[in-house]
Amino acid sequence: MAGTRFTRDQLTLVALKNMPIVLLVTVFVAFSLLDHRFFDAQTLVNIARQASYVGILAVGMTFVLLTAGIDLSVGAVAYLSAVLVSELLKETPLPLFALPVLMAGIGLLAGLVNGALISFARITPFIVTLAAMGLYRGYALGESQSREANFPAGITDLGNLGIFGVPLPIVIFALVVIVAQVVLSKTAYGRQLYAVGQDPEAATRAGIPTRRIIVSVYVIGGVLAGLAAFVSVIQMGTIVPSFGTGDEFDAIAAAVLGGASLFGGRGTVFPGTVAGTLLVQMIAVGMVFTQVDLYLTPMISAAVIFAAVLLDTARTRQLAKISKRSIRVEIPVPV
Amino acid sequence: MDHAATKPATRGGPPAPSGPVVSQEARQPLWRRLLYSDLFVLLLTLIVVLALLPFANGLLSPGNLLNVASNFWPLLLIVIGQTFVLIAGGIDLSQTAILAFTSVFGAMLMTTAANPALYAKSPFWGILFNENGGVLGSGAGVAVAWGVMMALGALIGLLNGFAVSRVGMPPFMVTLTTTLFITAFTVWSTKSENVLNLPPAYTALATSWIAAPIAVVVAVIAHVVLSRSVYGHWLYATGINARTAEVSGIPVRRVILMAYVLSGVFTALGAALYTARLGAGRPTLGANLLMDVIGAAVIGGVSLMGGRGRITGAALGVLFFVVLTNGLNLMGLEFYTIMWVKGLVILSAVGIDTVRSRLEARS
Amino acid sequence: MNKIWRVLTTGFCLTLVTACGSVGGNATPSSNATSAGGSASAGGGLNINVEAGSLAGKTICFNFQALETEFWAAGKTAISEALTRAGAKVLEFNSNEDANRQLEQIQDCVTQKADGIIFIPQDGASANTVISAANTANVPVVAFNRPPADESGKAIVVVADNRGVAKQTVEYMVTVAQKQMAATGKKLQPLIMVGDLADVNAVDRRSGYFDAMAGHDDLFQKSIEVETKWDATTAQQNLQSAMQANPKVDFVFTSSDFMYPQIQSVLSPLGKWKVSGEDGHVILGGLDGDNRACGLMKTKYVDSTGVQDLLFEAEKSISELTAAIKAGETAPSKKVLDPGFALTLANMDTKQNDMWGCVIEPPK
Amino acid sequence: MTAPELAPPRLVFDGISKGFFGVPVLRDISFSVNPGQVVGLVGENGAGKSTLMNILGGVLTPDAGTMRLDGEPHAPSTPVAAGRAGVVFVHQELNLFPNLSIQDNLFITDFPRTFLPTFISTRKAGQQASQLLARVGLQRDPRTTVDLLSPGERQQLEIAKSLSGEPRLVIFDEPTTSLTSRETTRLFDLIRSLVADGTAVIYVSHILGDVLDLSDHVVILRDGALVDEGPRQKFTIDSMISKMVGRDLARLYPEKTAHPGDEIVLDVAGLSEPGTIQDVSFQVRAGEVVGVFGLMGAGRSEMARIVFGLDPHSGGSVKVLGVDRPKASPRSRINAGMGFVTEDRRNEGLLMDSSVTRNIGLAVLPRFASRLKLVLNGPLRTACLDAGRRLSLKSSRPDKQPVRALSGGNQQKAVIAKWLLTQAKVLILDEPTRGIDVGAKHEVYKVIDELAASQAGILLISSELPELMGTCDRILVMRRGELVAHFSPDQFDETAILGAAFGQGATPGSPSTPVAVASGHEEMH
Repeated sequence: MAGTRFTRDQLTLVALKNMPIVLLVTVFVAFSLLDHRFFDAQTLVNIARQASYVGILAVGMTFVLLTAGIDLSVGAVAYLSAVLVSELLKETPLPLFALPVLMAGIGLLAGLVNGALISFARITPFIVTLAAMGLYRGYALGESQSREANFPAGITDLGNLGIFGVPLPIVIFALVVIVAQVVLSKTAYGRQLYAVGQDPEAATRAGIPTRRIIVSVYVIGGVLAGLAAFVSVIQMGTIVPSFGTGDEFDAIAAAVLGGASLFGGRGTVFPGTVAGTLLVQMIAVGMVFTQVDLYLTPMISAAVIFAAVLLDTARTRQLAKISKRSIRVEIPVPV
Repeated sequence: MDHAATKPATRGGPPAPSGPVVSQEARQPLWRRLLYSDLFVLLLTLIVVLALLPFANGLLSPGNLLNVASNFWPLLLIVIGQTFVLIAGGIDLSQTAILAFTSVFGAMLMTTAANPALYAKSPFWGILFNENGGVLGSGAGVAVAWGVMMALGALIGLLNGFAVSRVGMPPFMVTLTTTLFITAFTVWSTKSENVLNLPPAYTALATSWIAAPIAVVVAVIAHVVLSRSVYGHWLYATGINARTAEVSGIPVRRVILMAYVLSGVFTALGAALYTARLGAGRPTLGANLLMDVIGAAVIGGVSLMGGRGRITGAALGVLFFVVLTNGLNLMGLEFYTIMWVKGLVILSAVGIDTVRSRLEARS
Repeated sequence: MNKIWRVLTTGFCLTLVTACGSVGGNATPSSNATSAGGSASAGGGLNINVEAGSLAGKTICFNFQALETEFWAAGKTAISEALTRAGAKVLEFNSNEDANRQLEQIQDCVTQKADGIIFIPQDGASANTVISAANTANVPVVAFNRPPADESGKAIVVVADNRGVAKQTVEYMVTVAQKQMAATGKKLQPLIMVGDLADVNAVDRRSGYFDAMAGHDDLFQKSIEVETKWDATTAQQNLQSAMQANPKVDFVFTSSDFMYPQIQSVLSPLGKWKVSGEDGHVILGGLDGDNRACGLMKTKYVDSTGVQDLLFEAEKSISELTAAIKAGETAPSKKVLDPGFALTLANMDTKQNDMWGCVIEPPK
Repeated sequence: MTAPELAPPRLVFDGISKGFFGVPVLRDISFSVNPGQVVGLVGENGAGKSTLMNILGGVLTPDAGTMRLDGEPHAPSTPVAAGRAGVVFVHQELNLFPNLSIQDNLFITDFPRTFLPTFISTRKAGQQASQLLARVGLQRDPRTTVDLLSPGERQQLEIAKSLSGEPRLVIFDEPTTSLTSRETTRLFDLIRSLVADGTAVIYVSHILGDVLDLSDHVVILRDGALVDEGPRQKFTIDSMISKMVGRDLARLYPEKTAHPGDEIVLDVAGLSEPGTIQDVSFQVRAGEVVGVFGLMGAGRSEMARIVFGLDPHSGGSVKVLGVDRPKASPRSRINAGMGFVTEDRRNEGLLMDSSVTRNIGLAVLPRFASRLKLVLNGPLRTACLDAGRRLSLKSSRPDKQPVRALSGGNQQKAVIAKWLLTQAKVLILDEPTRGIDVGAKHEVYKVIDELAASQAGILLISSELPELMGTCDRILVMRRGELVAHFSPDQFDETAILGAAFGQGATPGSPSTPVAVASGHEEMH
């Protein structure tokens, strides 16, 4: 009897493991029923395009969360990189491809500072990145005199530029996701990242370069923040002084919705974080379609996200139950 | 010999001495005890004051100390609330929402007159308040209104606590979503308007010295509860290792639930003070206060991993934050300069603190 | 023992703060003038006539609640630059959209024995509190651009009529719409980009919009409302979705001019970013009257924009304050209303030089 | 299988000394291990075993003395270095990452790569993993995440990990603590096959029967000095014990002073929870010590957790002192007079970083509180210290010292002291002597007897059959969540009890299983 239960559990396991996607589909169907116009490939394209900015931030955040860290400075870093590059553009014209490189570069430096303070000075990530947030945004606002940061008029064409019909922001987002997921699942670094997040001491004992890995995740977070800024710039054309404020929370929410744990060691970029990001964005878009009273919109979306977290909790519990049970069954050893 | 302890066991708590324990019966010199006590943060505060003194006009002028005080008390109350939740191993992001929520509804109940042109569209018009003000508009009502505000705070705390302790949802997400919801609900409840005409008996709070005693009394009670009461012991145990706590017969769920409720109540108290000072119930009250709250708590030695922290420390953390902000304001710097300087100072403060605790661990 | 000691000392230093505070009253005279007028050049040539040196030796507090749009940024630089030219020592504060922080900062000002305060209220209610704080400290105060909720406090109030200006602007757009309907015979699909519902200005502008649209059901479908939270990203994303849901939209009002780049980035790929008169042109209108709006009207992309007369407001604020200080008034009370106006493609030629956005040099 | 004397020996310790804070922990240790030889290393905790092995494994460096590996000087600076030299350490605390798959855990530091060295070859990893798993006889898909494995399986995985790099010398530190007896047998077979291939093995354990059963050569440490060594034949359990503790410990199991009364303190009837336990019924009388035996996964601990109200149950009742709380929770059980020493000391028994007194007082705070619910620290402290003293718990500064810094034995005493304070009338102990040394074990047995003598009913869960037979008045046997047998002292017989645990005839693998374990313990009586 144990055997049969085990296989059934296996099935439930598969279903539960893919919960984020299940959720995504459910919400999409729900909105499609509420408003037929929603049921349209273009909607998905828009959702993906609009999710690309926060999505890229969230991918970086996933790396950080995997090490049980947190990065509150990503929004500020994104703004900083955008502002500095636009300032630079005032002085010297730059080739387009240089923009993302420069922004990512600035993000890299910012992330390096965070990482070094956290990993080597061993200060709590929360405080380091909180302070860094003020540091970077303050400096950036000083640079921009808190005016809009402008970019060459044509830049938004990039945002609408399609590669085989797929808008550039989505392409960049997709590339980031693919690379990130491959790194996490197919490289030693990626696997060791999970190990560090689970138990740093044990990781160090096993000979994993824990500290370097911790620095690296904040660097990755910074680089992706810079890249995200670029994605935003090509869609919006200008960067307002409020750009990026509070986005760190959206990123964290997306990652956690996707199953990442704030205590480290658990989470995936795909499907996890991607699903989480798309879910949040889909709700936002759905609200616009259904034209709910603007006062109620945020309440409803909050409620939906809450429900999603609730489901996810139930799922994790179910998973735990199943694994627990499989321990209790003594597996006979065929000889 | 137990080197590797698994995650839940190592949460919070002082770093364990490695190897055999060398019992240090010798009493430490005063400077040492100062260095290793919560008062260290006070030391940092003094350093900041001395550093800013030459540049900040009238930093120590009575008038300014008055400001610092009036900024200090409400924030203190809120941070105390957060401290309870942090010790339990959680986090309460919804405090900002609770501030606005209680502020608006308290004001609705207390207001002495409301202009129909502004408020008639409010869903609570005619229910909680009307042309002639709120249902508790009379002088005696003020006290009741206070009670109601705290009850509302407790209610939201209950909601958070239930989701976290019973349903087992991650505190961060729970309180994040409740924040989104409550904030939206609050704005909707007045259709964006601020609620004015609060009874003078109430707004008098802002100028009178009632604020100080209230906060001090609350702080002292909170301190006693944490350090001496059964609940306090239970709270720390739960924060350090909930499983051990449960096996030892501690009602872990109720303890956690209570922490969130308390956070709600204390926040409501803070809201009451802020509201009195601003003379209006505001749907956007304290919208970006959260970072100050958690920052102050952490600088005050409260651990985000749970099981560690004291009211004394938290209070000093608040003092540090308030003095720093006030000092930088007085320097007449451009606001963005203030932003990054503040960031820098906090960073170095915590940096020093980290070095300090590592020294402590070594000795 | 150690613990008790700790508690006592903490309690002591807490009460100390209070005790010293309760002495209250006269502060030490402020010394060493650290001027923070800064960035005078960034004013962008928005020159306000002030009598040089008219405020020599005076300390003026300038508190603004945010700098997130061109309007606020230009206003801030213009005023602090003008004040500096008048010889005043300027203390700048940014309350960063936090009424509570604004109050704290104003009190910090008073502490420093400021001779006058100019502040941009977070909203009506907090304006009251700040004004009464200034009154009790006997410092003349100017409320810039946002009215206090009531007349209880004494202050120089320089405000624009958001609702009215929005109404004027949309009314012009309606006339354009009527022409179009006459030509095509088809009802128009209007859309409004709403600001942050927690901001009274946003709400006023929204009301102004609906005032103007009222009674034109024959002309319009039901208005589509798009939330922006005063955030460019949100604005762009929600507009994009809205346009996909309602491709027919041909009438757009934005609650602030700063969102035009986002509007353009959404409309142009849909082939709806056309100049007035051109086929497929979306009737466009906004509010603020900033530099970009000016440019877009000159190129006829935008039909009409509501202008708050920044020049006028800034000039009045300073001159009135200077007068009060000269006269030694500690609690001047006066209301200066900036009627504002709608700059439309119709009245461009005559009125454009009254629009600050057309006067200041464009931000690089 | 005595190994042929090959020169040079695989490993030579030459005058190794080490001290912490000036306190000598190892004094001039010298002995050697030959290829194909199992050396059993025994001694009480604090005797220096772990320190010596940590030096060998590159965790610590000696103050004096040298090591030679196959004639070459061996001075590893890190565990990784030691591993490269072919010396691998199977730790007592598992160094596995439960969130990762079996194969990730096996190769976490050196994954097999694809033709592009940047990327892991999951395929190769899988193959190599299954080979290693086959060697340790772990029947699991290499892609299974570790948190789905039972403690025993994890231990096996840990061992497989150590084999991945064809080691020259393997150190086993208490490898059997969490293994079922079948898994233990499999481990022993594995070790024998290792030495057969010429690998040298150092086997550290407190289960002396196993040591004698397995080793060719035995080394005994006490207080950091080598007190005796020699071929296995030279020793008996008792001689080893007396050498280890330095005094003659008459018997490992103290004389029973307690006698069962007739009052029924615990009455479990038809207790069931689907997927966990089936219709479990038994009674415990005041002053009675009832043992529960069973294989890993037989549902013993689960049963205990349910009885204590930690886990829910769908059917049946639990009466403590005659009263049944319908809504069971640890709290209600404790109030009813029950106590529970869990299997997992670190995560469920103690607040590792809190002081000894804090831990002991944890369960009785309400009783030591004023009307205002303020804790009366004075009385509480004295009570805690008394309880500690009753169990002769050793701690330098009970108010300051975190329990983490105590020895395993003293930690266990702290847990038990907690239940002394609650004056528990029913005490459930789940593997109370796991991983603690002989001396401490002896004291725990004494405590159990004292508690029983004070008319408390004891439910003792253990995987060490001799321990149960040495201390219990009755032994219950569980299998697959059911209570399958019941032995009274006159029926105590290892083979019979093990048979019941495996299920008659259903004993797979080598029939030698019960015998092997039994023979290990015969000498104890």
